[in-house]
Amino acid sequence: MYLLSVITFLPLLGVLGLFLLPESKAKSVKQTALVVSVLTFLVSLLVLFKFDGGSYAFQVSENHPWITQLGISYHLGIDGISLWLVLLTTFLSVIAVACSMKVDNRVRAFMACLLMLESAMLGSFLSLDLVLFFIFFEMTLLPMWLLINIWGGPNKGHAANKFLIYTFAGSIFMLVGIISLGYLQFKTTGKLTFDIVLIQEQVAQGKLWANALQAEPFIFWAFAIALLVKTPAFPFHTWIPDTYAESPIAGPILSSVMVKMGTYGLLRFCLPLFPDALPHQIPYLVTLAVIGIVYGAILAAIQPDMRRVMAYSSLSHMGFVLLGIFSLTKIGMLGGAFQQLNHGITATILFLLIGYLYQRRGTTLFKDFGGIKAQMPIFATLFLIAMLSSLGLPGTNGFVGEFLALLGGFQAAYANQFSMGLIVVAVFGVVLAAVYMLYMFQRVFYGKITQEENKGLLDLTGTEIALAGILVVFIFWGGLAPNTFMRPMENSINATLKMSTAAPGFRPSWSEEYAVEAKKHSAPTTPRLAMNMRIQP
Amino acid sequence: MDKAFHFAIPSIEWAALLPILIVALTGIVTFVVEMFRPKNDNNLIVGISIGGLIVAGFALFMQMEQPSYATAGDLMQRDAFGTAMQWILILGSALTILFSESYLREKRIPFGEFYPLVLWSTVGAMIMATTTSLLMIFLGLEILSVSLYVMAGMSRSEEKSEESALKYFLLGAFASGFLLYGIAFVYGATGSLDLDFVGAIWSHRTEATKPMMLIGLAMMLIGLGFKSSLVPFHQWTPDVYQGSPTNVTAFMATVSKVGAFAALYRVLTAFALMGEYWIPVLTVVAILTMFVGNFAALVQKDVKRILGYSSVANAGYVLIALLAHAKDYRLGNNTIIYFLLSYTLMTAGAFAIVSLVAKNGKEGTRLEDLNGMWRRSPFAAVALLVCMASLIGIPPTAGFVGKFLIFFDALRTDQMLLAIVLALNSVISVYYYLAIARAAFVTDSQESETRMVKMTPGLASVCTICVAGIFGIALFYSPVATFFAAK
Amino acid sequence: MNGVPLAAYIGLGMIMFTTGVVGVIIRRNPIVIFMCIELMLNSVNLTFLTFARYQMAARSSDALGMQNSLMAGQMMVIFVMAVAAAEVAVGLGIIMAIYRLRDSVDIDELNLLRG
Amino acid sequence: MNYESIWLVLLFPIVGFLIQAFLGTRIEKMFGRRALGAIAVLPIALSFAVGLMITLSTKGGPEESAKIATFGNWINAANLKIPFEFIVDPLSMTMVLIITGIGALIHLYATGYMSEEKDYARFFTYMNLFIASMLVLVLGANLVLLFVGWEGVGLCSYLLIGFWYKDIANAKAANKAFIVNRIGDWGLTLGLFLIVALLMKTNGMAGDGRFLSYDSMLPALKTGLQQNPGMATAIALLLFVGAAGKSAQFPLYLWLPDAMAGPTPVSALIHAATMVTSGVVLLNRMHIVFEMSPIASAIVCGIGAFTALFAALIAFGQTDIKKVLAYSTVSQLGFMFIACGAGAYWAGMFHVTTHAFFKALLFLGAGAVIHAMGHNQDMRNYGNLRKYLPITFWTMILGTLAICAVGIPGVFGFAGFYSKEAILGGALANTHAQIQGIQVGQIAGWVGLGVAALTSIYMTRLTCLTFLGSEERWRKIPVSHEHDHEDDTHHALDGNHTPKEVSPSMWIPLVVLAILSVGGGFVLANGGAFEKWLYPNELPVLGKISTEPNNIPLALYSTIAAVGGILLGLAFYLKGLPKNQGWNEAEWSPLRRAERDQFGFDRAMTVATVEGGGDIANGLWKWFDVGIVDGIVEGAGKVSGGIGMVLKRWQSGYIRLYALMMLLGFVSFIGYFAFVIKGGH
Amino acid sequence: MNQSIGGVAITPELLLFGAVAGAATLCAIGVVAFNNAIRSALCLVVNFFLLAFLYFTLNAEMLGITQVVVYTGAIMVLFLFVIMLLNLGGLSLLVERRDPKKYLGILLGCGMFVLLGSQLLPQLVSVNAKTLDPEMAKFGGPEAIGRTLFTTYVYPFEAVSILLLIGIVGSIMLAKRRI
Repeated sequence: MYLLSVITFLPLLGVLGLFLLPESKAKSVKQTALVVSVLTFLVSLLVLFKFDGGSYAFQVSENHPWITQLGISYHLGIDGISLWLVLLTTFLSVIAVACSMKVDNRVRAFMACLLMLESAMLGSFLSLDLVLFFIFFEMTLLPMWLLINIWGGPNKGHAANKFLIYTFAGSIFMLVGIISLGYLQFKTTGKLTFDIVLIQEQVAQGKLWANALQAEPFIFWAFAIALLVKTPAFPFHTWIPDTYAESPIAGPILSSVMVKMGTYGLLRFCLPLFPDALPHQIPYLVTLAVIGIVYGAILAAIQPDMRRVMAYSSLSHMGFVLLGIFSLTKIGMLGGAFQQLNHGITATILFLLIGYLYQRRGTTLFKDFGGIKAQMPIFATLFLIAMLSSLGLPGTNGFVGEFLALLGGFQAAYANQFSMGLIVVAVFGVVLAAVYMLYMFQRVFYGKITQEENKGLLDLTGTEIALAGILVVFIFWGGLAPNTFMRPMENSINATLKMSTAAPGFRPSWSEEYAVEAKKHSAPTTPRLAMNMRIQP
Repeated sequence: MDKAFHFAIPSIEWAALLPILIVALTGIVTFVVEMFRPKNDNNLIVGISIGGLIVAGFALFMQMEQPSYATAGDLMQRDAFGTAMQWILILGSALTILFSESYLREKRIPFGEFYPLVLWSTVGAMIMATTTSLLMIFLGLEILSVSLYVMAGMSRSEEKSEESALKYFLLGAFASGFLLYGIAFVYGATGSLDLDFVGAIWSHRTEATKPMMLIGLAMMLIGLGFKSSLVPFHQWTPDVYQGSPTNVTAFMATVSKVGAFAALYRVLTAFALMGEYWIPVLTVVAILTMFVGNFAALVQKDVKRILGYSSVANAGYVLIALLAHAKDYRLGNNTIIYFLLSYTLMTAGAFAIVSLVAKNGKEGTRLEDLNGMWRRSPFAAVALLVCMASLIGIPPTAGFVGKFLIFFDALRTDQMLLAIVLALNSVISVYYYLAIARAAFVTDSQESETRMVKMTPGLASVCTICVAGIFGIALFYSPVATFFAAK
Repeated sequence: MNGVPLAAYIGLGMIMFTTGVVGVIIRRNPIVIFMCIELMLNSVNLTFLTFARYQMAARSSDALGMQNSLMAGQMMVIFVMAVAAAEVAVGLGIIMAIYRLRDSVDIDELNLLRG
Repeated sequence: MNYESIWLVLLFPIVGFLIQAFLGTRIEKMFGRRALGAIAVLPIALSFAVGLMITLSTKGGPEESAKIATFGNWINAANLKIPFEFIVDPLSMTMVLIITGIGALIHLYATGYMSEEKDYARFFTYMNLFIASMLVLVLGANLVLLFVGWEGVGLCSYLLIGFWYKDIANAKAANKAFIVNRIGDWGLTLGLFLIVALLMKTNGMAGDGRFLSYDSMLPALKTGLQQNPGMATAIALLLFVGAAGKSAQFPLYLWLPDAMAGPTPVSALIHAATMVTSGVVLLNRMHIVFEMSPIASAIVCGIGAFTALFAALIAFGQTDIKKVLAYSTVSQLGFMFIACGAGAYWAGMFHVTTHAFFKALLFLGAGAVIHAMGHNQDMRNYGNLRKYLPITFWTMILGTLAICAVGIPGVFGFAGFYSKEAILGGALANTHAQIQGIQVGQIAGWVGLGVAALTSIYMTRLTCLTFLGSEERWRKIPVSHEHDHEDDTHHALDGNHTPKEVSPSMWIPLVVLAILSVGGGFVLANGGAFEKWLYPNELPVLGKISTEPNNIPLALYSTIAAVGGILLGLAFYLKGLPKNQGWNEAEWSPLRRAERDQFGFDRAMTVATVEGGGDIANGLWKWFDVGIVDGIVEGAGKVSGGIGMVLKRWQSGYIRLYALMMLLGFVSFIGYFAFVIKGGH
Repeated sequence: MNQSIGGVAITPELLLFGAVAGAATLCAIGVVAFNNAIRSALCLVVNFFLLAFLYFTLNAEMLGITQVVVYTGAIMVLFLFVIMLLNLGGLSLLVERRDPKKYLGILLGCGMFVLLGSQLLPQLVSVNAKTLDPEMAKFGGPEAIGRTLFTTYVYPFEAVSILLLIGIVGSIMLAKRRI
């Protein structure tokens, strides 16, 4: 059953297809790209039917040995955490391709970059082998670099390099971490492998770190920093304003998925693999998250450029996600995981709309706008809805995610995991969100029209409305029926939580899903039971 | 043996010797052909050379399954490492020859003698790679170098070319002087030119021999470090790389470097026993090499110069693997072979594409001279992008796997410091590799036609081989590794 | 020639080698530099022959080993001479080529390539 | 009608909202404004009818007075469950009737008032949405649903204040309203979190996971808080922050006066009758928490009393008729909080009800005046309007008497009389709201009495300046500032402008409300009907709450305050605008000027938050983010380049130097070796 | 005469060696020191002669002869030839300007010498030449060398042929008229 491989590599095949077409046939190139992305989305929908939310095991999985000498295997699988991210990726890729039909130079390369990005992101969400993950993780760099560098704004060169070098600098140390993890596994079991299922099995039984406890925090941070850079979290965020401000509009849309690779990685690797180091690092991580929330919001309020506002607002929003994840409470992690999706949707629709404005006016600076509500009422309404979801108004998806994430954080603080003050501040971030969002809305839409060019602005066309409308549907769906999305996650989240907080021997492990299911009903686990777990190849 | 010095004719395993002989003879044949052919049409010569190299490559299969042994009076050592190295060397010179013709023609220096020289100097490298005798290492080194001196000065109308030739020659001779002196001391201590004795002698060393061997090693390190451009013996590298004709530079960067590292590998393996003395030194050298190479490359404007410094940096990376090998003899072999192979592919490809910029006897190798390549010859631009990605180490390219292996070896031999330095340096290196990629693939320029030639079949084939190789040996690492690790 | 300690020959070799090295560094005339390199090579040859003769590492029991080691030094010297010849041919060729190109061979003027 | 059909009440406004949103403009084009107006009013009226029927059916014994109707799940996270559930009990139904009833009237009024506006459909879209969310707020059976409505009404108020968005000032006012409310929500959110965390810790409830649903939460809280009363104070105060934000208590009242930028019906509905009272509703819902914390109650009382006084004083400095009413609203809200603090929760709700009647009336009246006077809101322009606007005049007189709480004790009183009586009585009688023995509650009661007098004065001032006196003022003043909608349909106010009495669609609501303000209090109060209906049995903690302070002749005092205030007012303003309150504000007494400027409070806050915050943010961005955080990143690049340049210089190009370097390297090698050989072995 | 310095007996051989070595050293220094390239070359020639003599003292007769033939006979002639060919006042007297790197070079040279000497020589003072039986003593003779060169060392011998070929081709390439 090669479903996941198909999903992952369909876009790459699409790239090959594109290069069979002549550069001159821009129109057909665009259509091909669109078809490919839509096809990928449809195929990815099949996963929904195959997926069984009742278990946290990796499903639909494929496991083939790849580089046997180095213990690298081609292991794909999907669980509650990655399920929605995969669908989000394929879905938003369609949007990204569809919204860049107006590109006119080097179209083939452009579409190729989009599709390559899609493949890479899908791969990193699906891969269960550390090295495989890293490979896909890094494969996103070059296409994004090209997107910014060729089709970007005036300061593109600098922004592109900054993006690539910054993220590369983060991840190269993760590579060191990955390798040392594999080496530890080798030392523990005598068998070299980077398969997280097997590694986590050792972790669960407390064997892996048994004689490397002092190394654990360092390896943990090697992972964490790489992923925090991608997320981005507070001190590592400075690449994102330049990137958003300079890249073509499809860039931020896809990078609003790409940043999820960071939080996803934290959920998938940093929590289950470093349970002993985790508790001591949580306060620092939460502090970073909260600083990110407030700091991002404050800086977003005074940016002169809509896209920069969006950049800092993602810093703020991802802060909520991180807070939820690192609260290490079911509610919080569920909220965090859900907030990932919400941010994906919300940020995308905002970028989409800003993009439409950019296509019409060629600028996104506030000083060039004001009072355009009169010209573009529909646009204004859609923007308003997206904005409300982004500032977490109840009834929109943003509220559910933030509410749960913060509640989880509060619980953790109430249990003295970290200072209560952090949460009090974090909640205030919601107020600040209102500040910068409303201020942006006011500066763009309210008042009299000052610029002559804006007098002639046309409202959205049918297709544009449709494109944005689909996303709006999800805003309310997520807001009014969040269980649709949270139910399938719940088991995986619970498992991840147990993996990262339980004592050695009491930690569940992916390979022992059914044993754990059994344990749930039977008496509480004894260490012996955990130790006796059969190691599956 | 009744009387002294009545040595018997040594037995010679032709299977082991064959590849070297074939290459050498191909050189002679091409030389002869060159004499009797009309000028300005070297395609036949190119054909013969490539053919010869391919045959030599196949000849290597004959020794695939053989065990390790020494032949030709113990002056020639056949083992898996040597075989692998010969393959890489043959690949390197084949790639060089493939794209040379069009380049030399554009540059108006279509010497037919170029090809025999390339082949012979490949022979030199092959000799270095397949011996444990210091004599043969020295000879091979000289065969390699002398022909390189000539080729470096091949473009005689260019002051830069001549200058680079003289620099290379004088410094090279200087360095080989040290190498020889070192060999002399090792010979004095061990009474033999064969590295196999080193270990034995060291294990019962005397007050007299101990310093002789150490200092001898230090001197040999200068000779070999010069060839493989380790700091502080690297300074010729950027200058010579920039001055010499691009195809010669490619040859230097691939064949001569691989040969030098093969020799270094032999020597350090032999001296592994006294690692406690020299491993710290080489660790420092490795760190310096990486940092100097990368930092200096940051501020360069000339593509060939950038690649020169990058080859300095890469020497540092390989040195890590060598150190790992010296610490634990089971490690490092694969890494060195794989890294050098990938490095050959990337570098040869890069220089081949840079050679596009030569037209009508003029050649500009500044970054901005690459602008608009994506318009003039898109495939070359893409190939360059791939090569750069691989040099950076972005997966799924050979460069990534190579770095991965080095990290792995470094960590398995507890050389955390080197691992971290390597990580830092790969970050630094990103900047200038991207600069090249950007110049070729991103920046546009209307008059690129005046500067650049279009793709030629030879060049196209080089690009294809390199791109295919860069992805191939990464995605199919297992078969490749098993192939090279074979006896 | 008994009675002369090994140190004497090696010492002479060192002196010549050092002189050569210093010459390479302090002279501006490439031909002279080249000659200094020849000087280094010759000191090496001297060292080789000395070690060959003195056989400090050899175990006199093993005749064949002694013979091998005696000859190894000599061979090395022969090949060094051959190499030197080839190098001279090429090296002088390069120097002449440069001289043709720019009527001077002062190596301090040869730094187009730097930085 | 059965309580489960409560969903109908919610359905109608939502449907109305959807119709207005998607078909509004089309309908307007096809069938004209009257049709659209009718479609806007109808749903509200319908849900009023349904609500009324449900209310009548829920009359009955206290035990089944609270019913929960559940309509499926909303959020299930781990062991926390938040279903869509709605509560039907006296409190919610009271509010439902107020909201839908008064809402319907105001919609009707608005059809007339807004008839000359452009975006007619947009207006009613927002209005219907407001009704819907307000209903969710009061009907939601758990705090999260309350929060949904809470923020929903906030959104609508934001949209309606900014209805005339072309004037950037309105946009700013809208932002201010939303953001200040968010500050309140910050407290409310933390309150919710604290409750959940507490209950999850001390799992003192039937663990069906509905931690925030009133029916399971309140009893659990009672037991849970008895263990640690400190928590009670914390939760109570956090909730009160939320309430203060919505109900415009000091210091969060700031947004309400600016909110008058919205159309007058909006001010009447949202900023007088319904939304601003939701704080009081919240306190009534959560009264158990407050009962358990005297300190919190004391603070509530104190803030309430201070707000009442503060706002009443400010009202004197206002010349804009709507501003006067706005501050009077703030002041009246203060009264309600005094009641809640003192434990007389029913009195608070009672005042909510009566206040809804007369304040809506007053606003609509003011709206009529403004409408007639070409959207000119400055009372100094009015005068002698009773001649032109008789209906408005008489209805507003009644409203004024109601707010002034005029009445003959024991015989008959206007609506405000009974509620204010109850509040002051409750405050003076209570011993609950106290901090270390200081009877904050009773002090608040006395303050309230004084404020009652002030109320009478400034209301009289308003009436006199508007309807009595001479026409001279607006006869000869130039055109003053106005809302500028493009293609301004309002003929500006100038000398030969003749105000016309408003159309029936606008005066019918006035009359209805007038009747309510006159008789409403009498009906609801007689025999303590309202109290019995709202709190059939004693409070769980405080037990019986008396509103008759013994040995204080409250009725006498308050009557004196009310009547005296009115007489005083007449004495001052009967003959029209006094010299020292005219256009030349330099002649004003310093006190009045201070009152006009809200004693500098608003300005101070603006400087502190908007400007100060802006500076801080800019500093943070330019200096810290770009300078340091990013500076380190960029700096790393620059440093590397610098090192590169150094190495570049080292690469001198001189053969001899290269040789020298090689020699140097070699010498250091053997130097090291010499060292090692000497050193080791 | 058998007094000794530092444990080394002063023998006639030693004195002779001392004389030759001194001369050789002077010549070597002369090569570096003379400004005039021709003088340097001549010094080098003398130096080579003296080395040849020393080879004889080490019983390497064959190599001594080769040294004279190859070096002084061929290589140095080539040198002189080139020097003459390019002979100009300017070239033959490239006046050394006094610059720091010169002194630094000399300093480092001395440093190297001191280090090498201090590390290697002391242990070698006591080492004396092995006494070889007559068979062995013929190791420097043409026969021994011939036999060895064409048996054990045939492989490098062939390799050198390629090297010389390169030398020839290379010098042609560098010298021939442009095409």
